[in-house]
Amino acid sequence: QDVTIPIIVKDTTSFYWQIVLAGARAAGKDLGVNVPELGAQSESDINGQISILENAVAGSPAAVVISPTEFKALGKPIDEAAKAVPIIGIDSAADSKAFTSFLTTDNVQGGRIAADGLAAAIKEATGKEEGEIAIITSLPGVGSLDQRREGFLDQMKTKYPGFKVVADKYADGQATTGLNMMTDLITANPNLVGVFASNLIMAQGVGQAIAENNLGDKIKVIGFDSDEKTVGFLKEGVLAGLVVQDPYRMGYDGVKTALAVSKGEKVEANVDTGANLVTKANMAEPKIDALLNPKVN
Amino acid sequence: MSVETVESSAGPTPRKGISILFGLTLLGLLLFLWLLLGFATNSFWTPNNISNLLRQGAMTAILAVGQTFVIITAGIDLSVGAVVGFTSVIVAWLLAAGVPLWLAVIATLAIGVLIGAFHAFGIVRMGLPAFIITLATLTSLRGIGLLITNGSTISITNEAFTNFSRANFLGVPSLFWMVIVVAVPAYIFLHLSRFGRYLFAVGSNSEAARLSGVNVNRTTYLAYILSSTCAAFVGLLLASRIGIGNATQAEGWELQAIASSVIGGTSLFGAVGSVHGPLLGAFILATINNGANLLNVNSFWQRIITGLLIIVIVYFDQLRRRGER
Amino acid sequence: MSVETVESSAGPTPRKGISILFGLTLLGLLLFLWLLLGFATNSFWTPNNISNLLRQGAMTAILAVGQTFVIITAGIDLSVGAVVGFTSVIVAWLLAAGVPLWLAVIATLAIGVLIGAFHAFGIVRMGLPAFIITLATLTSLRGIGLLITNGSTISITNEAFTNFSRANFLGVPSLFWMVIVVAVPAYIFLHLSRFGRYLFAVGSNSEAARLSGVNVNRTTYLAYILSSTCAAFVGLLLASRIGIGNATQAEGWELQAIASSVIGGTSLFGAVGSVHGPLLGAFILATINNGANLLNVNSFWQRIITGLLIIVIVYFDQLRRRGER
Amino acid sequence: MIGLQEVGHRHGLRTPAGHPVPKGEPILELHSLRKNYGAVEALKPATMTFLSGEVHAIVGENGAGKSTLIKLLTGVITRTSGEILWCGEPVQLATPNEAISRGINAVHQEVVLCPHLSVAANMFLGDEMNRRGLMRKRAMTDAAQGVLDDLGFNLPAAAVLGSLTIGQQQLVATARAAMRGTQFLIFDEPTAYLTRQESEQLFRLIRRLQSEGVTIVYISHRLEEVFELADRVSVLRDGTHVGTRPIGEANEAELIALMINRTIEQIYHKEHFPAGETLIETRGLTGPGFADVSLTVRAGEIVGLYGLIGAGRSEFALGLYGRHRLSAGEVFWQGRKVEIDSERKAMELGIALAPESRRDQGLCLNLPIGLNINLPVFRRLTRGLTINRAEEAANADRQIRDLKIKTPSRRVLASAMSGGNQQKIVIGKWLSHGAKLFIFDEPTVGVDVGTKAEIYRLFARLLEKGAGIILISSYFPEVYELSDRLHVFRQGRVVGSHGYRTASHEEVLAQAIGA
Ligand SMILES: Nc1ncnc2c1ncn2[C@@H]1O[C@H](COP(=O)(O)OP(=O)(O)OP(=O)(O)O)[C@@H](O)[C@H]1O
Ligand SMILES: Nc1ncnc2c1ncn2[C@@H]1O[C@H](COP(=O)(O)OP(=O)(O)OP(=O)(O)O)[C@@H](O)[C@H]1O
Ligand SMILES: [Mg+2]
Ligand SMILES: [Mg+2]
Repeated sequence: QDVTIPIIVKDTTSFYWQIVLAGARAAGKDLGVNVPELGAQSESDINGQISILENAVAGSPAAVVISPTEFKALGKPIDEAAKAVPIIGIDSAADSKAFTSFLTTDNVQGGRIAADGLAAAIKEATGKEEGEIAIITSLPGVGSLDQRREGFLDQMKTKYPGFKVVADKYADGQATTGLNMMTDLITANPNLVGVFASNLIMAQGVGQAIAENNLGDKIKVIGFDSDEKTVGFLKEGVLAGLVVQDPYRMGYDGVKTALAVSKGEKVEANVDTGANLVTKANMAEPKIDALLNPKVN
Repeated sequence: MSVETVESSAGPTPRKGISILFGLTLLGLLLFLWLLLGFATNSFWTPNNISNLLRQGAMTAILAVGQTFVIITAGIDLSVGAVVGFTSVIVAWLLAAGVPLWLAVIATLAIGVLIGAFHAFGIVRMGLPAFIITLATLTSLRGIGLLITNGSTISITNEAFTNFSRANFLGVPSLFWMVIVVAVPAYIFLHLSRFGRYLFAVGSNSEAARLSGVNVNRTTYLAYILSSTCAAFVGLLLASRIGIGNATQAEGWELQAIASSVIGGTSLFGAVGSVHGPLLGAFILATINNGANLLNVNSFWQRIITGLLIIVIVYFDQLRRRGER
Repeated sequence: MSVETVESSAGPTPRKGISILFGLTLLGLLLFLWLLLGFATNSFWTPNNISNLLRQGAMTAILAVGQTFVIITAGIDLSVGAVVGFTSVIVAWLLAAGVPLWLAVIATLAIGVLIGAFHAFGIVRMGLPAFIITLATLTSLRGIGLLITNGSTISITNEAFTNFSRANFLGVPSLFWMVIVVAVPAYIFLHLSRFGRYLFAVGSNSEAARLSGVNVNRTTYLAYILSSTCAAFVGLLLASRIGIGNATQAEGWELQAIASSVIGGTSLFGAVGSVHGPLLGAFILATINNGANLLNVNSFWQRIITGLLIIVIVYFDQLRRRGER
Repeated sequence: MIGLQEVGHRHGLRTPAGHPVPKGEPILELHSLRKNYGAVEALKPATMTFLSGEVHAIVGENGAGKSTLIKLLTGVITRTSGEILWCGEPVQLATPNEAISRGINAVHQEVVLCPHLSVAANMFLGDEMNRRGLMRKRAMTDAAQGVLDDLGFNLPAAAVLGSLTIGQQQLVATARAAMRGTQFLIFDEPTAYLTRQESEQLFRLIRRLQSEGVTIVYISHRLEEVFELADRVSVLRDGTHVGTRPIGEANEAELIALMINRTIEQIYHKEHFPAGETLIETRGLTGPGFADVSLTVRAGEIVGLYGLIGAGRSEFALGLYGRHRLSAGEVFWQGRKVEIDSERKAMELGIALAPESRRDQGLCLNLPIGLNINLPVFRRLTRGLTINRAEEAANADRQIRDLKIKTPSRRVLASAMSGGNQQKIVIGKWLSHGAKLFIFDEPTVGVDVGTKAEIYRLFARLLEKGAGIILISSYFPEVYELSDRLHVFRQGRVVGSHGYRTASHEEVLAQAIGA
């Protein structure tokens, strides 16, 4: 294993990124590449990711796979790094033209899908595309979460004018905070019909609040990404839907593409790995099931 | 000596006009906030919301009580948030491995005891500053927890366990009962038993305590073990409440706990503190958040207001204390 | 009195066998780590990596120096991380509004001064504990920063500004030059000027300092202003490095800064500290991270190791100090 | 009323009457006891014997090793080498608990109590009364009050210790040691912060304890106390035991000679200088702790302030020095009306204050001696941006030399100094500052005879140069012998004023007590 291709994710402490890493690990094994798994410990730690990128490049790898944590901020460092090694982007973009290839999910599009899912779920329950809804964002200042919020709000405004966003909340990245916010939202807004919890941790906290209050029928919640717990919520009808990306493939294909690039092969410049809405109805489909149960180890 | 200094830097004396406010104890301030919120919103005084509030403040309150023991000895325990996250992983892991609930609970609390003992060991035997050893375990414990879960979460399927945090008893949320379960023995321990007095003595002048035959080392062990065990207990409650074990949860709760304690009148220089103070502090913080949510205050304004209210509340409390002397 | 306590809890005496290690100063420990990493990896001693290392430790180092001033007076400044994030927003905002670079820089530093002055005001005039007032600004500043950016980021288009952090001067990264730019005056201030002596005196016994004609209030102002200004300066550097203003950046850096300071031998009880200590502390932490990355240590293990190394390093340092006396 | 005996017995603290060894037999023997602090030999091989039931005084210069000896006996520190025999048996005395369990207790030179706890809590610390696991707080407060009353100390048992003056705290420490009673009780300069009145009470207590069979070790720099109380007296010099005398065979001159290895003719060195210009005049000065104080200090004279504990002299000094806000009255400096609203202002006018508590007000204990000495004068030592390090060193070294502060270097931390040497640092600090008016609050607390004489000579030198001195002291002979004018304080007011030796001892004391 002489070839080294490090992969740098946004936050190693989150399940989503662990799936990305699992994909990359599998690719490493299949292709005989050494894949150091790197990443900051929080999606908002931009400086940390820049440092990690610098360190990775210092090790003179064959290529680097990175998921830039912030569009603008990672631009220059990636330009800089690309002078030494080829850079493959996954999941999110950065303000740089130096990427050799891109495998991304469009987070704005993900937000739109969530809006569609929420509207559909509410319509199914009440028969109307109207009512009070809320959005809870896990952390301020995180690019991908901002984009989901943006996509969601925009879709709601343009496509579903009957909905009124009564709360646009930011938590602190803690499930408990999401839980507390949700219980208070329920108290303060008795007419609430839907919520978008835009990442895994918030979906867990918000789902818990819904479960505690047995409001699964009345308040529809769309989450983002999945794990055992939220899939369980989906089955129980606590959550109405989950927007699920294909992190495993991003990791796997990222490394695969990088290897190809390092060998001088020609690769596609842009690949959309897609985002899907998962509901109780479609969760048994094999393709969706594979997304919900990635082979992490 | 620092304590005396702070006290003697007399500062301005309160003017007559607003002296009623100064007379309020922390409890008064809390009730005042509640009244205010009762007027400002319709939903504040609903049984449902009061239940929520009691639940929301419960975990910080328990952490703050544990933290207070340590602060009274002039120490600090930065690890409590990490211990909460870590023990939530431990209990989830044990339950997933099929360990019976009672055993999982006891084992998790025992881990809390061990962590506290390790802190005290570092302080007493290795002569490390409390700040450093607890910061180090903060870092390491999160790492171990993440290793165990492989960066993910462990779901808890035990219904009995996850239902607990949702249950009510005599109309009061079980989480709040847990505060009482912790606070009553803590009160007896701190204010009525000689061990509590030894905590104060060690914090006031550990040399004097030693010369009086107080076992300073044992007292230090006691304080840190109590703090970590409270944190492990909160870890159980958290796991029960969110139904998962996740090592990155409870980040920053150490500051919340310390802040509750300090708002409740504990001095970071040691030897000043109580059990009811941190409880009030924790529920004041919970009330601020709850109220801001009910009033649908923009979450950014919420932060700003929280900061300002902390200043105002502690300031009034300081004035009152000064007045009393 | 706390200091004496720490000293008198003598602990075990070092055994002969490993006494060479105990003799190492912090600088020795840092060099030892570097040697070790030089053996363990091929890439550690490459110019590129050394540049990286110097860049990565730079910001914490500057924060730690500022923090040390405050800790020497027996205070604490929890707000530094928030000030970094906040000032990164301010400078980005000013630049976006078309303010010339030099003015934006000066205005940002001035904001740092104001924040520090506010802290000192709270401590000196309102009699608040340093922990509380700086915790409150931590919370509020993040809120204000988020309000300004509306929860998002402000891009910086000024190339001169964003290129600065990537530039080298005489082969050394400009960020590291900034450490020197801060450290040299800081050294002169703390160790060679009378104001530095006053900081120590206030931290040791503020009443004695006051009766000796030291203006304790002014000294407190000085300490907190220096700390906040260092943080504002780091905010500028961070904005330059990441090219955006974002209020949630630098979360937890206050603990990093305090840890660097304490690893560097500063006592949280005041009156013990230096300028070189925190610098070494910051670069020890940076080295641990850099080394772990180079060795491709799993990031969870990295946390565990960081925690353990902090304990080991501070323990050795304590032993050495004890031996010296 | 619950008294000392009752509390002691009921609480099981006091060993029942009777001696572990017959009166007059050795109860504690030290063989070649040695203590090193790094390179410092605090106690060189010392061999001494204490007899059961005696009052054994120990005298010696500052830094002679007296406190070190006491700390060794009470388990505060552990010896480097040597042997201790208790009732004929070798013992370790490695921890405070071991000493306490054998009935060895001490009142240390520096008050070692917990300032945040109540008086009663301090008295019972480590030995609380419990019932079913809970403390009996009321019972302890009552018992503590009973003991305090029984001893004639007028102190509230429920008060927080930190709110008391150091003198009062010292009394609490004494009461505590007496209550815990013992076989063997050590007093390390117990009268340092006490007035004569309080000292009398302490002496009565000591005699009472002795009559109950307790062996007493009494350390003091005040030789008249030694002659009044002791059965035998031992002298330490430079960490060595240089002799023990039955009190009947000892005389003051010989003891001093043994202690300092030279003779001094006269301790109270009083030179009279013609009174010069009026330096300061206060009219009806009122502030926290004192009221309506009018007095004048002229160049070349010492104005003494005498009073009981809490009479308000220190508060007056602090008020005058700008530390506390004044509520009424006027201050004239060299005939000009001034507002002294800060310490800095006072210093700039030319006032220096050596405060009474070296630990709380005087010293930065965990900083070097040099820094402490130079603290008031750093402004003067600054050249441009930085301090002139050569001058800084020279100034510190000069004070260390002039005051004979016993330290290897100015870099040693003040906390490592013996009590007396710490006091010298406080004084040195103000000598290097230089001023026109010196306020010395208890300047000779814990200072040995030799140094005391030097300090008095130093007063004369200051007066000669045209300075004035306010001397606050609870050590009656000192204020009485040195003051050109003597004001007696009671409850914050001046209740009597006298010229140099114009009033009798009895008259002054009566005014102070208010009889
Ligand atoms: N912790 C310490 N570290 C270093 N040296 C010390 C320490 N404690 C005491 N010494 C030194 O030991 C010597 C004896 O001190 P000790 O306190 O026994 O003197 P003392 O006879 O009680 O004097 P005084 O009358 O001034 O109280 C002094 O030179 C002192 O500086
Ligand atoms: N900060 C304070 N607030 C209120 N009262 C105080 C304060 N400090 C001292 N006192 C009280 O003021 C009175 C005067 O105390 P002061 O220390 O001036 O007496 P003193 O004559 O110097 O006696 P001593 O011999 O103890 O030094 C005492 O009753 C004391 O308890
Ligand atoms: Mg002594
Ligand atoms: Mg006095």
